[in-house]
Amino acid sequence: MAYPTELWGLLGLWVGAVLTVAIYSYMLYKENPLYRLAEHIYIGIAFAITAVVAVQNTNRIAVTPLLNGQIVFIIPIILGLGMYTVFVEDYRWISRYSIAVLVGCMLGVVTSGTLIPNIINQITSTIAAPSGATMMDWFNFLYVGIGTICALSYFLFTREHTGVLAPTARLGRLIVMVALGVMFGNTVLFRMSMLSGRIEYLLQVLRLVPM
Amino acid sequence: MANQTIFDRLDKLDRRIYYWLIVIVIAWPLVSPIGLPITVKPSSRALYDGLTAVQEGDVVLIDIFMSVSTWPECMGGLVVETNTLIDRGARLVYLGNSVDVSRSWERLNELVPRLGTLEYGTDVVFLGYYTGADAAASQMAVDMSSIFPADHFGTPIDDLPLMSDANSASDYAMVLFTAEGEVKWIQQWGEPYGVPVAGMGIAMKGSALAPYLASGDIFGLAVGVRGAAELEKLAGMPAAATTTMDAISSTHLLFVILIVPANLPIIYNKIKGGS
Amino acid sequence: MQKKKNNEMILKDGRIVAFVLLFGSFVLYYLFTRMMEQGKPFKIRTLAPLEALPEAVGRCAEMGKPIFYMPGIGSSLSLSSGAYILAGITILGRLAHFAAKAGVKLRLFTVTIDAMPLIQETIKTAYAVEGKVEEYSDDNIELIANQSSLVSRYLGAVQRESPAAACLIGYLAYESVVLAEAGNVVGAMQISGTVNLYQIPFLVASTDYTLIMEELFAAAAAVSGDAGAVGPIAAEDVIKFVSLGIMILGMVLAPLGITFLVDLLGL
Amino acid sequence: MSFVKSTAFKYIPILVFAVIIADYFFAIASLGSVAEVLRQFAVVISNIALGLGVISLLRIHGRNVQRRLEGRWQYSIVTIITFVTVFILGTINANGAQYTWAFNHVYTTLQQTMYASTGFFIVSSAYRAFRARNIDAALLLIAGCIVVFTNAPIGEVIWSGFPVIGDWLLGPGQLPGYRVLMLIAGFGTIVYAYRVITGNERGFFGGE
Repeated sequence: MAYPTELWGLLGLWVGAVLTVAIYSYMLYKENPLYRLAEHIYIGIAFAITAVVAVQNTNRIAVTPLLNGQIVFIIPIILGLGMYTVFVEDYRWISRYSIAVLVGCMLGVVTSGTLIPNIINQITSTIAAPSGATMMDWFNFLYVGIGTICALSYFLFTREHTGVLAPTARLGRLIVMVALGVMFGNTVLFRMSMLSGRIEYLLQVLRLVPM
Repeated sequence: MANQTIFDRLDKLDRRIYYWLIVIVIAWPLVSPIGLPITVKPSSRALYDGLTAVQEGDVVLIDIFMSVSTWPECMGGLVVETNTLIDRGARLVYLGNSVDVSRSWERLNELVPRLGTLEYGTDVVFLGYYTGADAAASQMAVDMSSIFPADHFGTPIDDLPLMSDANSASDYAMVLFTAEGEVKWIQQWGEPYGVPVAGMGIAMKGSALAPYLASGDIFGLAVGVRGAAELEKLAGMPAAATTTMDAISSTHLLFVILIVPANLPIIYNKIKGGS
Repeated sequence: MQKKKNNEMILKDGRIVAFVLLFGSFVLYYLFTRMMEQGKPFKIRTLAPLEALPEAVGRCAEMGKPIFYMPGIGSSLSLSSGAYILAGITILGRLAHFAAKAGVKLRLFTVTIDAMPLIQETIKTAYAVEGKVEEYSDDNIELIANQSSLVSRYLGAVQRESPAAACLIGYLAYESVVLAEAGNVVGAMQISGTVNLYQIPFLVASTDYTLIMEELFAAAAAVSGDAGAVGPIAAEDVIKFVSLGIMILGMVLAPLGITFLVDLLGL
Repeated sequence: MSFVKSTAFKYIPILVFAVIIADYFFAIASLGSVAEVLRQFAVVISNIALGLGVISLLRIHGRNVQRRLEGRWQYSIVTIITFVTVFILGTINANGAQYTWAFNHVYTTLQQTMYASTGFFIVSSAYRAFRARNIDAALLLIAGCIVVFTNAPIGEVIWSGFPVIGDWLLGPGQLPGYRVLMLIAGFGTIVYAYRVITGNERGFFGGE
C-alpha cells in the first residue's frame, strides 16, 4: 500500500480524514453543524448500501431461480413483499404472515442449535475428568465445577437465597463477577484497538506514519 | 480531606480533557514505536497449528463476518490465515454475513496479492454476502448452491469446479470464522457434521468463545488485535496488528491509571468506616 | 406406510438427551403454567434491583428531584430486542406506581417509536390507579429520533434537571455507559438491567444495582405476576435443579474414573 | 376473512417451528426437504425485509423536510440526497467507479469512525463511573484490570505476574461464570420459544 497519487484516490483519502475529524469533533469539541452533517451522510449511505446489497441478493437467490423456472420461489417473494404492508394500516395483517414464517423458522433453528452446544456440552465438559493429571488440572476441575454449580444456584428464581442457597448463591454471584470482569477487560481491548485504527488512519493521511 | 477535594475536582473535570488525553496517548507510540515483546497464548498457537496441519487440496470455508468497522481487530489475523492456507495448498471458499463483505474481500486481496494469482474457481472462490444467519448456515450445510446459486461476481456456482467438490458441510476440512458469528458454525456445522471450527474473535467476544474452546467445540482461537499480533508473530510476518500493540499498551496503562485513584477514596473510607 | 418399522424414524445419533431436554422443558412449562392458573402460587425470589426501586423514588422525593427512565434502543417489534424492551416497560409500570404515589416527576427517554403507546398507557394507568391522573403529562416522555441524539438529549437533561435517581432497564447498547457516567457525575442512584451481555460488566461497574441477563425477565414476571410468565420460570428452576444434580453427581464420579454420566449425556 | 386477518397467522410459527425441530431430531427424507425449503424461504424473506428500514428512514426524514423542522430539515435533506445518489449509483453498477469510491472512502470511513467512538467514552468512564461500590464491583474491576494488563504487552513489563494470573482468568477463571451465563441464556431461549409458539409473547405482530 502506498500513498495514492491520482486525484480520486487523494480526494478519497482526504474526504475520509475530514469525515473522521467531523465525527470526533463531537467528543473533542462539542456538537456542531459539521458533526451533524457527517452523521446524516452516514445514515444516508449506510442505508443505501444495505438497500443495494438487498436488491442484489434478492435477485441472486430468489428472482433468478424463479425466472429459471423454480416457481416455488414466488412464495417467499410474496411473503417478503408482504412485510411492507406493515406501513399500511388496512393491510397490516398480511405482514403478520411473513413475520410468522420468519419467526417460526428462526426460533426453530436457534432453539435446535442451542440445546447441545449451549446446554448439554457445557454440562458435560464441567463433569468430564481433566485430560491432564497435574495438581493444577485438578484444581481447575474443582474450581470450574464448584463455580458452575454455585453460579447456577444464583440464577434459581423461585427460591429465596437462604439456607443452603445462601452461601452458594453468594459465591456464585462472585464467580459471575470474575467472568464479567474478564469481559470488561476484553472490551477495553476491543474499543482501544478500534480507536487506534482510526487515529492511525489520520496519521497516515497526514504522512506522519507510513501507509 | 484535602485529598477528597482534589478527587472531587477531578470528578467534575470536563470529559473532553479525557478524550484529548486518549488521542495523544494513542498517537504518540504510533509515531514513535517502542516495540514491546509479545508472548503467544496457547489458543492462538492451537489455531496456527491447525492451519499448518491442513493438507494440500483440503477445502476451507472462511466466513468474513467482520464489517469494515472491525478491520483493526481482525484483518491482520485474516491475512495470516490466508497466507498460511495458501502455503499449505488448501482450496479456499470465502463468504460473509456483513453487507460490506465485498470491501473486506478487496482489502484482503490488496494485503495478500498472492490471492489474485491463484486460479479463481478452482483454488479460490468468493461467494459474497449472505443473510439469514443460522437458517442460512444450517441450509448451507446441506446444499451450498441453494444459498449461493452464483458467486459474488455472478458466475453460476455450477461453473466453478471448486464448488462442485464442496457443496455440503462434509466436503469441508475446516470452517474459520472472523470477528463474530461463530455460534452458527459451531451449532450448524461443527456439532452436527463434525467439521472443525476455529477462528478470530473480536476482543469483546473473547469471553463468549472461551467455553467453546474449553468444551472443544472450537479447536483454536485468536482474540482481537492482540491475537492477530500473536498470529503475525507465529507466521513471522509482523504487520499492522503488531504496530498497534504499542498503542494498546499506552491506552491500557492510561485506563488503569484513571481507575485506581478514582477508587482510592472509596476504599479508604470503607477501611476507615467499615472496620 | 409402515412408519414404526422404518429405520429412518429413529432419532438422529447423539440427540436423545437434547430431545428429552426440549420436550421435557415444554411439558414442564405447560404443567407449571396450568398449576399456577389453578391457584398454586409460585413466587419469584427477592431481586435486589427491584427492591431498590422504592428507595430510588424515596431519594428523589426527599431531594425534590425527578427520576429518569430509559428502556433502551431498538424496536419493540423485533425478534432480537423486542422481549427486552417489553420487560423494561413492565418494570416501568411498577416504578410509575411508586413515583405517582410519592409525587416524584418521572422522566422517560426513548427512541422506540413503536413502544410509545404502550409506554404512555403504562405510566398513565399507574397514575390513574394511584388517583393522580391529573399529574400525568405526555411532556415528561421524550421520543428521540436516533441513538446518538438520545445520548446528547439525555446528557443535556441530566445536566439541567440533575435527577436523584435513574433507571436504564431494557435493550441497552453502548450508549448506556455514557448515560450511566452522566448519572454518576450528578450523584444519581442508578438501577440498570439488560440481557445484552456485553453491556453488563460496564453497568455493574457504573450503576448501583444491575439485573443480570435472565434476572430482567424474572423481574418483569414478578412485576406482572402473570401465570404465563411466572409458570415457565418456575419450571425452568426444576430443569436447573436437575442440571445441578447431574453436575454434583458428575463431580463425584469423575475422580473415580466413572464416565457413565458423561456417556449418558452424549446419547 | 377476519379469521385470516386476526387469528390464522398465530398458528404458523408453531407449524414452521415443529417442522424445523422435527428435522433436527429425526432422519426423515421428506421432512428434510420441507425444512430445507422453509429455511430457504426465511433467507429470502429476511433479505427482502432489509428494505423496511429504508422506508422508515425515508418517512422520518421526509416528514422532517415537509414540516421544515427547525434545525433538522436541512440535515434530513442531506440524508435523503446521500441515500438516493448512492442507491442509484449502486443499482446501475455495483462495481462502478463512483459507487466503489463512495463505498471505500465515505462509508468505510464513517462506519469505522462511528464504531470506534465508544473508545472515548470508556476512558472518561474509567475515572468518573467505574467504582468499587461493593465487593462484587470491586472483584469485577480487579479482574478487569488484570486482563487489561494481560492483553497489553506493557503489563508483562510492569509485573511478570499479570499475564500468569490473566491467562488463568481468561481460561479457567472466567469459565464457570461465563458457562452459567450461557446455560441460562440457553434455558431462556427454550422458554422464549415456548412463549412465542403458545402465543404468550406479546409485541411481535404489532398492535397485539
